[in-house]
Amino acid sequence: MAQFMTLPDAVAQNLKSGDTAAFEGFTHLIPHASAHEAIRQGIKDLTLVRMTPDVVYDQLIGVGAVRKLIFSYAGNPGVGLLRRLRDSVENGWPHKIEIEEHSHAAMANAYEAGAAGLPFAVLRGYKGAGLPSVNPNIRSVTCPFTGEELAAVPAIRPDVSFIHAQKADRKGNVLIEGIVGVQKEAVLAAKRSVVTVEEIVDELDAHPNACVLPGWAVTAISLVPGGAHPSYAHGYYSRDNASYIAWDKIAADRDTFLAWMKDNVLDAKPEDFADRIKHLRSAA
Amino acid sequence: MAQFMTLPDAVAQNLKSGDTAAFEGFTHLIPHASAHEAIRQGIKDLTLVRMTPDVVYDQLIGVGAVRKLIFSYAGNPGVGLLRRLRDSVENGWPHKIEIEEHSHAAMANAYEAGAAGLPFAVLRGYKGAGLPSVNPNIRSVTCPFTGEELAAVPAIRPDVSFIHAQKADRKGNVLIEGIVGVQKEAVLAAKRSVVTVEEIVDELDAHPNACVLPGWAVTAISLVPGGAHPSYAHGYYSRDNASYIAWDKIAADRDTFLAWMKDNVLDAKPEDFADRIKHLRSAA
Amino acid sequence: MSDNDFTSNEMMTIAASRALKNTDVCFVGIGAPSAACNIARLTHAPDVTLIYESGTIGTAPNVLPLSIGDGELCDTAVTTVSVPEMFRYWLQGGRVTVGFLGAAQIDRFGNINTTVIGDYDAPKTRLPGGGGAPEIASSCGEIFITLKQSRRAMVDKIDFFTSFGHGEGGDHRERLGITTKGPTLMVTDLAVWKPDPVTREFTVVSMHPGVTREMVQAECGWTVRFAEQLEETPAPTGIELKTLRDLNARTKAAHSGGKSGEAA
Amino acid sequence: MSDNDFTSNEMMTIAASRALKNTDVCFVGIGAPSAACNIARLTHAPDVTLIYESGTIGTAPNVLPLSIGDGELCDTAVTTVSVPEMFRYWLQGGRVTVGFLGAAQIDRFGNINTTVIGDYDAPKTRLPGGGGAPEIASSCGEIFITLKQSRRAMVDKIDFFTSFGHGEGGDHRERLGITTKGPTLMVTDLAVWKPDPVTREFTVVSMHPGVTREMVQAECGWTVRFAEQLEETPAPTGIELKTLRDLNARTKAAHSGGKSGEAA
Repeated sequence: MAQFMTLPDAVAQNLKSGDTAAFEGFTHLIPHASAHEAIRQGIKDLTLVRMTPDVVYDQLIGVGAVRKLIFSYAGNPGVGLLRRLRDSVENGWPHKIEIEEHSHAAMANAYEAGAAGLPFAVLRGYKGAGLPSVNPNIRSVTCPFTGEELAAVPAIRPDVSFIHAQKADRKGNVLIEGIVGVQKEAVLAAKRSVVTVEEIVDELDAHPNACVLPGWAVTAISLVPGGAHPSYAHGYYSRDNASYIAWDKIAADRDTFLAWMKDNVLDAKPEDFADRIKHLRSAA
Repeated sequence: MAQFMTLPDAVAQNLKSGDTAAFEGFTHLIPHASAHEAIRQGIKDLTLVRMTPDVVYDQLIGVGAVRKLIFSYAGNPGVGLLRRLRDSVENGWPHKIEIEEHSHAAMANAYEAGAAGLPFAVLRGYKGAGLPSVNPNIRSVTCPFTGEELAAVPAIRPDVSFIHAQKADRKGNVLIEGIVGVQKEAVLAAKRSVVTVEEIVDELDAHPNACVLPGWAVTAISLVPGGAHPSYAHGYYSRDNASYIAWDKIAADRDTFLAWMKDNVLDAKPEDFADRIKHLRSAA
Repeated sequence: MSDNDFTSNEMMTIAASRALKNTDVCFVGIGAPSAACNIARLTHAPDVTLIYESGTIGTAPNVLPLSIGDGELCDTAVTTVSVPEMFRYWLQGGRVTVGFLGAAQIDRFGNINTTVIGDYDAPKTRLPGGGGAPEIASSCGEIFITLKQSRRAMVDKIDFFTSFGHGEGGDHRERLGITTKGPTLMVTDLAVWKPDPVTREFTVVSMHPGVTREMVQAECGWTVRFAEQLEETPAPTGIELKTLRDLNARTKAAHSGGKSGEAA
Repeated sequence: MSDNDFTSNEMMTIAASRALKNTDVCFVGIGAPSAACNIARLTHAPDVTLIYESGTIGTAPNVLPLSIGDGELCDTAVTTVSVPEMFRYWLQGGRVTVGFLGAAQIDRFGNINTTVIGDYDAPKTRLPGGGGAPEIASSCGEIFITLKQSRRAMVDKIDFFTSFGHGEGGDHRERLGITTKGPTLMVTDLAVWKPDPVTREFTVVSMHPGVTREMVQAECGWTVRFAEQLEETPAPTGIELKTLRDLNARTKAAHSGGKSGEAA
């Protein structure tokens, strides 16, 4: 049953060094505030999972919190490469992270299999592609009816998944709307889950088939308005594209990066996110 | 791209004797009007697929339209057994149909695999159950990562699926709301699809994550208000429980059954459904 | 407390309802379980999560559904998901603590038949089939069963293994690689039964008020085992009875309403 | 008609846009394809269905998204599904007629690399990776590719097979059991290319106005084949150019708006 608590408590109780963790979000609703809190708490040695690691995973990698990354597209969408990730993979700064790379289709299926309690996912994929030769976790199964050989990948089962959502009701039922990505799957596939929300309401007032996580399927809920910034929360505030563009310069240099992290993450707190999205509310 | 046409045309153009057909609906939105039209057109030798064959499949079986039934629960929900199905299986009247029986979990996964373009579905199922010993289409696969043995069933790929939905817009986009069952999967798994709707509107006015079938994923749409009766259409009219209860008596006797079919199906037409749900609208 | 003015069916439903806890997530099988689960919700377990296989999660119907997919279930649910999602994410995902099943035929080890009476290929009676039961039986944390006793229903050998209980007893589940508990409770109109910790044979642990050992045996097709410490099931309380009767009255009114001029 | 006052990038986008039909269902890859697909929608193919991997089906954005998951895509979509559903029901389900991809590195057979420059384990440059591309390349009916020519991008041998085009050419796709057509069109800033019917090597079939064979070869790392019947790409029409420029202007205004006090 979902417990309401502060984000520092939710992170402290649900994430520890060495965990496999997913901070999921597909452009929309990326849980930046949770990841920043994890950085502040000095969590290390993480195996991070995400289909589309972007700026906030660049930050986690850059501060040395990450041992391994499982992913399918690592970029700053619409801007370019992830410079902290590159510095780690190409130059070993602050250390070289291990890479397990998949396609989007495989990752999406692997989350789906995790949510479904299966040990692996089946897809018609990777045909002629190079990843199977560098990723031993891409195998195959044979259809027992047609004989067709299909790709198989292990289910994703994080120790803990973090997501950001629009709202929760007082029983902890969570509503996710718009581009819902793989967040429902990430939560259901994980042993524990932390959801930050824009607001807590008396009634979700949701469409019967909306994407709702019942409170009993969630571990902790924290109220963090703006907690997705510079990503966005549909209906609340728009994507801060300028910040994504600016990140490219910040991340280009190690010292600039470290200074920015000190000012904006280490010396900041969850409540600061509310200010960061004030100017983006009108555009939502 | 969905074409709008009368139901007789939609059935004539998309269903022929010998086809594998699904008239899907999980209590809600069962496409009775389509099935009645198929009976009127004298379609025979069908392989019928449905998780929960109920009254309307009893009718199709009773008139001798069915060669084989693939299903997971065949009953008149809340009332009892299907007497025409029993008469066929137990006594061979009007002929003995072939049975391929699964569990709900297997059927749901098989539709899902069909929609996903896969040849088979994987589930943790049938453990200790008797069906694998009587259904050669229940096999197994071994997880290439954990070694766990899991059940496998062939994907369902009907020649044609019929569903009933609340509404379509003028581009043929279809909205299904409430208990959505496996209808989306049934349509996407099928080569062709026919959707009857309560109304055709300018704008669906749907929630972004509502269950919508884009017009280009549907073959034909027919306007048939009341077309789910005695099943229901959420927001339009309620379930005619009295009719379900009455069916038990009608189906108990061959002659009563045939007389009822003549009056209510053979001598009727799609437009008659609108009258049948008039008294149920207020309760919706 | 009640004054014992209740039917054996009422006793059965109420005794079954008491097994559900407020924190349970319960997959509600077709038929008898639905009343018991909703009485639990309307009495001691207001926050129990009821799931119907039609995709409705966290439903709180005001009247009992005739089918497992009545609109009332969706109207009152926290959310309604597709049927594939229901069976994949919610049931197979291991999120359901209790599966509540009825039975047409059952043996002493909680194996259930709702498929056929007689031979599968040439049945004497073709029953509806398993529906969700085969995987409810293996995926839910534990299984509660409720049915009205009769020698036709409680048999020495079932004709078909629709869903697996404890098989031949003992560690048969474990030997098949099933990690869930299986049947841990059976509530009939006469008694409450629990599996023996070793043999897993259903054993009467409590008889309903006024019921004798002979009455239990008379309506059971196998030789009944009784626990050494045999208790009497507490009679329905006034609140339990009123809640059940009100629910049944509301249900009857709702389902006979909307009278149809023509059937089906 | 236009007066030839256009850039090579504009020509590329417009030439690429012309390849989409009104009845196409197009999976829009990250980057360059997005502009081409939306110009198609805003000019000759108003009913083309655009799908982005974020789950948005039938989108009609008023400005180009910076990412593949901007809110604008959802606001204007017919429906927005989960990402697992997108890749299972819609892409793998075989419902997409055209996959439109960009490329960091490409060879003459339309094999694409967006993974690494250099060795996979010790790369010179770590690129973003494939995202949806490996299965877009195999599941869509056919593949259109658009990229700006350069010797760095168009190479004799790519460093990594992110997505499979025609492999080593000929019937390599068929030999791998891939039933879709693969790359059937490549539009660069200089020319339009189509695979040779037998060898599947990309061949220039049309050069953009003012472009010479030498210019095409100068920006390509392999020896370019030209079709015997070499045509000139029709210049952008006034409507095409105005549509593209208006879209770019709207996009620029939208993305520089909401200026942030602090980054990321």
